[in-house]
Amino acid sequence: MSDGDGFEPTIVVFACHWCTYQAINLAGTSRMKYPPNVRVIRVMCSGRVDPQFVIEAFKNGADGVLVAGCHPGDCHYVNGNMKTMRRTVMLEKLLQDMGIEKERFRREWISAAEAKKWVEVVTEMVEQVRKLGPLKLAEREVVMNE
Amino acid sequence: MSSEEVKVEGACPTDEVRIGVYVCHCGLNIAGVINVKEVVEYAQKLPNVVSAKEYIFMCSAPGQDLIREDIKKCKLNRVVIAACGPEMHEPTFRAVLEEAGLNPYVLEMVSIREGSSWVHYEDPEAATEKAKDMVRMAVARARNLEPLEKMSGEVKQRALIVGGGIAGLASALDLAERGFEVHIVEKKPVLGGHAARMGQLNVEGRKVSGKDLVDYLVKKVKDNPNVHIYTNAEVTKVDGSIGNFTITVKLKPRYVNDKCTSCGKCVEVCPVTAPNEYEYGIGERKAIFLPFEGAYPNQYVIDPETCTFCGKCVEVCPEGAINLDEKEKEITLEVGGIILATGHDPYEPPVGEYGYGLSPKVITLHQLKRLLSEDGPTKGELVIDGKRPRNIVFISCVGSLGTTPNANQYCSRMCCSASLLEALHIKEKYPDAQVFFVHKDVRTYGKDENLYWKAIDNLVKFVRFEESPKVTVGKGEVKVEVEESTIQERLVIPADLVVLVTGMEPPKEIEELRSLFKVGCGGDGFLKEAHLKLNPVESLTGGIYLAGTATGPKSIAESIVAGSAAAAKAASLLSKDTIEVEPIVAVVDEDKCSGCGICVSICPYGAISLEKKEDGTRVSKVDPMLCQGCGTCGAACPSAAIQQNSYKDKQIIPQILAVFER
Amino acid sequence: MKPVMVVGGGISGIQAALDLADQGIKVYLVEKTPSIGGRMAQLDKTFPTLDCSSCILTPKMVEVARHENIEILAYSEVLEINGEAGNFKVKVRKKPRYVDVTKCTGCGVCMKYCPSKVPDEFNLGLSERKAIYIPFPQAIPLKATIDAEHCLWFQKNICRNCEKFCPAKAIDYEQKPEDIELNVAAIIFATGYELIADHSLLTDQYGYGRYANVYTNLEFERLVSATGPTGGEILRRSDGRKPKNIAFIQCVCSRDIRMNPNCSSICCMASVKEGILVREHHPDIEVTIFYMDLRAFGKGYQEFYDRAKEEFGIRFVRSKPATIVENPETKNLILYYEDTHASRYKAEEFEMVVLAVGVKPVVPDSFVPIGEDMFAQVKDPYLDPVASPKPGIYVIGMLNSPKDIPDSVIQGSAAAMKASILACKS
Amino acid sequence: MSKPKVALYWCASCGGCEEATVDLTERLFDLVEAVDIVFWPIAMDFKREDLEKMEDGSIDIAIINGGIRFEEHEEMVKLLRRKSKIVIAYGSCAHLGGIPGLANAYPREEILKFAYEEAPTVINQDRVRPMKKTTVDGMEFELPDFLEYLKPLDEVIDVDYYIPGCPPTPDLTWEAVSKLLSGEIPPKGHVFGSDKSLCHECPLNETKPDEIKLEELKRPHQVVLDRSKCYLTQGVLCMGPVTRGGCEALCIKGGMPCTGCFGPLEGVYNQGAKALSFLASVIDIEDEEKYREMLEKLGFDPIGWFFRYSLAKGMIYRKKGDGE
Repeated sequence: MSDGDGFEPTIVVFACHWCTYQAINLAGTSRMKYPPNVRVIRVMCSGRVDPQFVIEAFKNGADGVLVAGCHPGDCHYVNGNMKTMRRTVMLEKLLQDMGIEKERFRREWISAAEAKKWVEVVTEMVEQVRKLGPLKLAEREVVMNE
Repeated sequence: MSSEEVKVEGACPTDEVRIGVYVCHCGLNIAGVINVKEVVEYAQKLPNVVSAKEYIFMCSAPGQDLIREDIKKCKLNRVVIAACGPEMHEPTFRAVLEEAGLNPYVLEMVSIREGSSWVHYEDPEAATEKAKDMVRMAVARARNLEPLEKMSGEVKQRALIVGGGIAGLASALDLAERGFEVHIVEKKPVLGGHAARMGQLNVEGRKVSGKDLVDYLVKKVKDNPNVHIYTNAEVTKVDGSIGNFTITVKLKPRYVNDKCTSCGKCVEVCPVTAPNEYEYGIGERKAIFLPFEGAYPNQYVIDPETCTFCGKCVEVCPEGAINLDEKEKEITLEVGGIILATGHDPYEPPVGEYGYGLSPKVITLHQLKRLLSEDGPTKGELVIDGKRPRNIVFISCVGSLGTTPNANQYCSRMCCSASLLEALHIKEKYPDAQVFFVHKDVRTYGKDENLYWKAIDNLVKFVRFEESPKVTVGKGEVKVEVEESTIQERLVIPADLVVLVTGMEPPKEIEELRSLFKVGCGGDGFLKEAHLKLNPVESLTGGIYLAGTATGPKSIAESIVAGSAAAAKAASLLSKDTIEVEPIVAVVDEDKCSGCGICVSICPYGAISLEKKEDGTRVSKVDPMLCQGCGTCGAACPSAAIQQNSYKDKQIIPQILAVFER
Repeated sequence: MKPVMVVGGGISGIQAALDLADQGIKVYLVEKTPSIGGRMAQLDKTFPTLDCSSCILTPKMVEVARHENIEILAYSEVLEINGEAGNFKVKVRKKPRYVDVTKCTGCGVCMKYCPSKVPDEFNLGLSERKAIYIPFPQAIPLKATIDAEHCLWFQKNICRNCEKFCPAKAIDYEQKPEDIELNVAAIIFATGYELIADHSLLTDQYGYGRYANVYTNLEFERLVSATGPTGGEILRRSDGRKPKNIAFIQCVCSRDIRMNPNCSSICCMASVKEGILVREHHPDIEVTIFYMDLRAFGKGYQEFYDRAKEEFGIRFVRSKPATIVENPETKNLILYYEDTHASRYKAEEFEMVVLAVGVKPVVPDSFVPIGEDMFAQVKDPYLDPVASPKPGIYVIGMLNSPKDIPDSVIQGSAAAMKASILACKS
Repeated sequence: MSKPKVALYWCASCGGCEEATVDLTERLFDLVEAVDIVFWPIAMDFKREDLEKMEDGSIDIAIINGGIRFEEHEEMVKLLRRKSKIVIAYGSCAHLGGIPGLANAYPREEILKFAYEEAPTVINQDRVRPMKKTTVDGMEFELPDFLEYLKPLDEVIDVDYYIPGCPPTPDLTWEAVSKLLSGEIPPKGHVFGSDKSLCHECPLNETKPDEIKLEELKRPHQVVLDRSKCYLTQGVLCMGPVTRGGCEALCIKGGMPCTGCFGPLEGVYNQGAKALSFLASVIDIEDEEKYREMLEKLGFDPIGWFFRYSLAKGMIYRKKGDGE
């Protein structure tokens, strides 16, 4: 991927099995169109999403990261999404402090029925990140322990 | 620690991991968009992949054979299937692995159909690239998958049925007759739900009333020793999971015990009145009342919301059946499966919608049914404002198909048939009545078409609209104005009675219900089935089944069938002694655990506890039967000591890294 | 616990069999044709989720095949039923496949070398199969069957190609029908439906069979299916060209006092779905649906119908065309219908016409009482809508009344519940 | 038999690590007895040339503290690596970047500008900045350049072992050095200290209830801590759960919650993110607005709270050569 007009961002999505992943399936069965820039990682609950995962994704080349789960009150695991809420609110600030534009990290509640919302969210996010261009991070030459 | 190190940690040495990748064409569903051959060739080059193949339908018998043979021939120890998502076929392919001698949990399914070909069909190249990425991610994850031991739990051979309406009763009766113990919990003081107040029904020439049906079921249910009935009761807590639920039920006080002989003296002295919800708001009842004649239990009840606890009823009761100090009680039930037959609410038009609430001449279909019922407030006589109405106008789709700003978008399925049934009823009883059916589409599907024919024969006048009709309420006069869309003429119908054909809505308590039972709702707000077509009476949550109108509008007969169907699902579960549960539970590495207790604090199921070891230090311990496998403890564990099987850091992180290993 | 018999291996029967077997009850699943799967196997996609039909059906079929409590008796028919509820004696005839199913691997080599071509019933005659055949790729059991009526060996004593080329040596021309007697507690009939395609209205009024480009809805379903005769391409029978526009006519042989006053329940949504499939793959093909009332009554149906109008641009005309006339040169079809809005008759030309033909049940001989409306009678339409008036016998799916897949599945489960009570008592 | 040769060196650090060595007190004599200190610029007069003259691999153990911030650091540690058999990253700065690593939150230019021009205590009207090359009285001087960012030691050279801490405790230092000298060689990459988090050895662990649910968070200065009760349960951030033990819980005993200087445990690859995760998990607020308000009021500073010692490691950066 390179700068300029042809830039196509890569968005890493963490989706919970019960809501957002079902919405993604529904978007599939309903043949809804959305940009092919997303790479989805399924977890049982958005509460499984360790902030370390988000950082690893950005570190390794993600231009954007989306964490998506069930709406508040709907969590299949009682309140897993509430932990997601609290973690992502903190993470949002951390990432901004680390120099990552806020459009690049998003947390959304997308229920199993909201295929349309899924399509809207990713379409919008891809568009925004495409406008921002590739994620510019400090580059480091790393001599790792071999 | 660098991510590179994490990636290596726990992985088998390269020469030990042998992955097979199988890419499905799914007819043209995948192959019509994605260049499957290219994906297969790409997969072959990925590290650890020793075999990659394609086939038209991997799920078909020959497709499965191909995988089984390959597992044996290539000595595979991990399998990646790129086809549809795991919901449908994971069990299929897990069985394939087992039959070929592999542990079923070293399978990774990647949905290149829902996730790529079906959504990127306009850009086959991008879809193919995405499919390759997805396969690479799956391979990275599969590389670190571990064999898991199957877990099983005991099944308590009892069922809970939430809701004592017609569907719940049907479920209960079937399960009880099949030999299982059943607990029915009904929120209202009596059984029967809406069906008990449906009035006369007539399908295929058989005339019965809703109450006859309810009475029949109630009699059988209460005479069956396997059935326990709790009315005026509510589920307040649900613990456990499939096969082993612990249910807390709140038994609300009735204030009247079974010494009550229904003599009615209490009602005479009761000073408080309230709208009668059992007659859909027609007329009033007292704070102490009998919901309806012949209800079960046929016993008076005090509504604590309206009662002033003045004690007059206590004074007059000859049997001493009233106790105003009765307290709420709580019981717990241990059950294996749950059927939610929680029903619906009728759509309640806001005041002013089609003149509703502005004139006694505008009523809902439910109210009409009560008026036409022999056990109703007028003993079956249709009298409005002291007069027998001559011109009767039904307006259909009230609260449905988005006809008004307040309406739902969906079709309520049975209102067309239900209103034509009442129209015929009126015509039969009062042949001189003029009945207009003002409608959008007449949706008397299937055999109900018969009602449509009969209505035409009986000169019911059909008026079709596209623009919603207008109801004007003047001084004692009601007019319905409508643009007839077939003949394109504006009609003004003076109406003695306007019947609003109201649809069904999810019950008001749906939010509490779904968070209590952890079931989902669909776009229409009703409870969501595991699969709309093929699993229509199961919820996505194991051990919880759905009956009747809980999942959406249904007729009485359809609700009863759905009740039996849900019972069949519960019976399948209850007929087993043990149930296999997914072993994707949390596990603790005791060498790393410092006993900080973070996981204990956040586990929603209380499945983790701190255990004291001999040296006095504490470590976390997971009860695998309580753990539901959400993995949130793994995300929080500050020592990376607790991990969720199949969703460990070492399985997810490589999947993230693989996104960029293009 | 006594076994239960399910007659008919469509989705309704499959569901009944699975729900019984999961309760630990032995099930005989009797299917007339060589494979279970029924009508659903022929559908391309299902409404309103647009799930690919075989994708959701195949797992259930595989589950049936794998279930230790289910014995599939495919290519078999019920001959006789004696006894009573709780103790039926059923005589079943296993028709000869002329293939030893214990040896056949379903490899399909025989089909390659068989010289005799027969219209393919699975594709409703839109393509040909061989005299030895496997009905469709996901068939269960996946075994070849010789259609003796068209086999050159049985008809003319020549060929025997299949025997020569079968790598498993599975061909056995000497097979004879085999009758077996089974003792069961209950019998569930789920014999399904067929289109009312024998009425003169179809040919006389709508030119079906006379005009090349008039199709039935089931034929069209095969035409848009990826596994169908054209691989999913919509091509006209007359010239193999993609049509510019397609008209769907609803309520053909339904809601018609002449042959079927019932509404067939499924055709409105099936046409909406087929219209969407057309528009999705070929946005350049215009779709018009002529309807009387659009019966989008099920869960998610109205929403699907709304999308068809708004998102996929399908035109809906509320009218029932009276006649179709073919333009002999172009083989296009001129539809005459009343434009109620303009209060006048109109003629409009289409390049392809699909008739949403109504359904009638496939009646299992004299085993269940049939009502005046062609469908099986039930004991009590409210309290026991899946029970036949004959005790211990259940009627579900399309045999019971016109219904869609979810309702057929629900009835399958409900009948399984009722039958399991009987099975456990006997 | 000659005694093992040991070298000590400091890079960007506060000097505390050097002090920690001196804090060995009497044991220092044993050390000097046991080894030959061949290079220790802060204590003895060694020049770079002395080091250069040594044979490659002739030093047995090099103990390096501080992060890498100047060209000189880079040159010197590379040189030391060449000359030494074993290299130990000593202290938080060498291990994780430490406090100086917090500067990585800002670009180099911003740091220089602030330090030389904008800091309120600086008077520098001419805006003079240190130059790489300077001529004074006709003599040309070359100064080591200030690098783009601070790197932990193992991002510059291969590191064999880590002794964590800000500073490492004398006991831990002694234990590590004596282990290595006795030939008890742990696997490469080993971090000395405990294998479990601080909670495991924390004297307040006993007082902690099984479940921690925090209704609100407090900054340490806003509260008088009850020194007999787990600090985390009192609503302040204690990095103990996410920090390697082995420090003797000095801060805890001193009345301060842990700030995380011993770094993460094996298997945790971002201490700060993990700290964020566990803390967010145990806060008992489900209303997002309320939660945001609380953080706002506290002056939520995730880098300062969670990455005090590990920012240089935990910062999101891209490896050079990755991605075009």
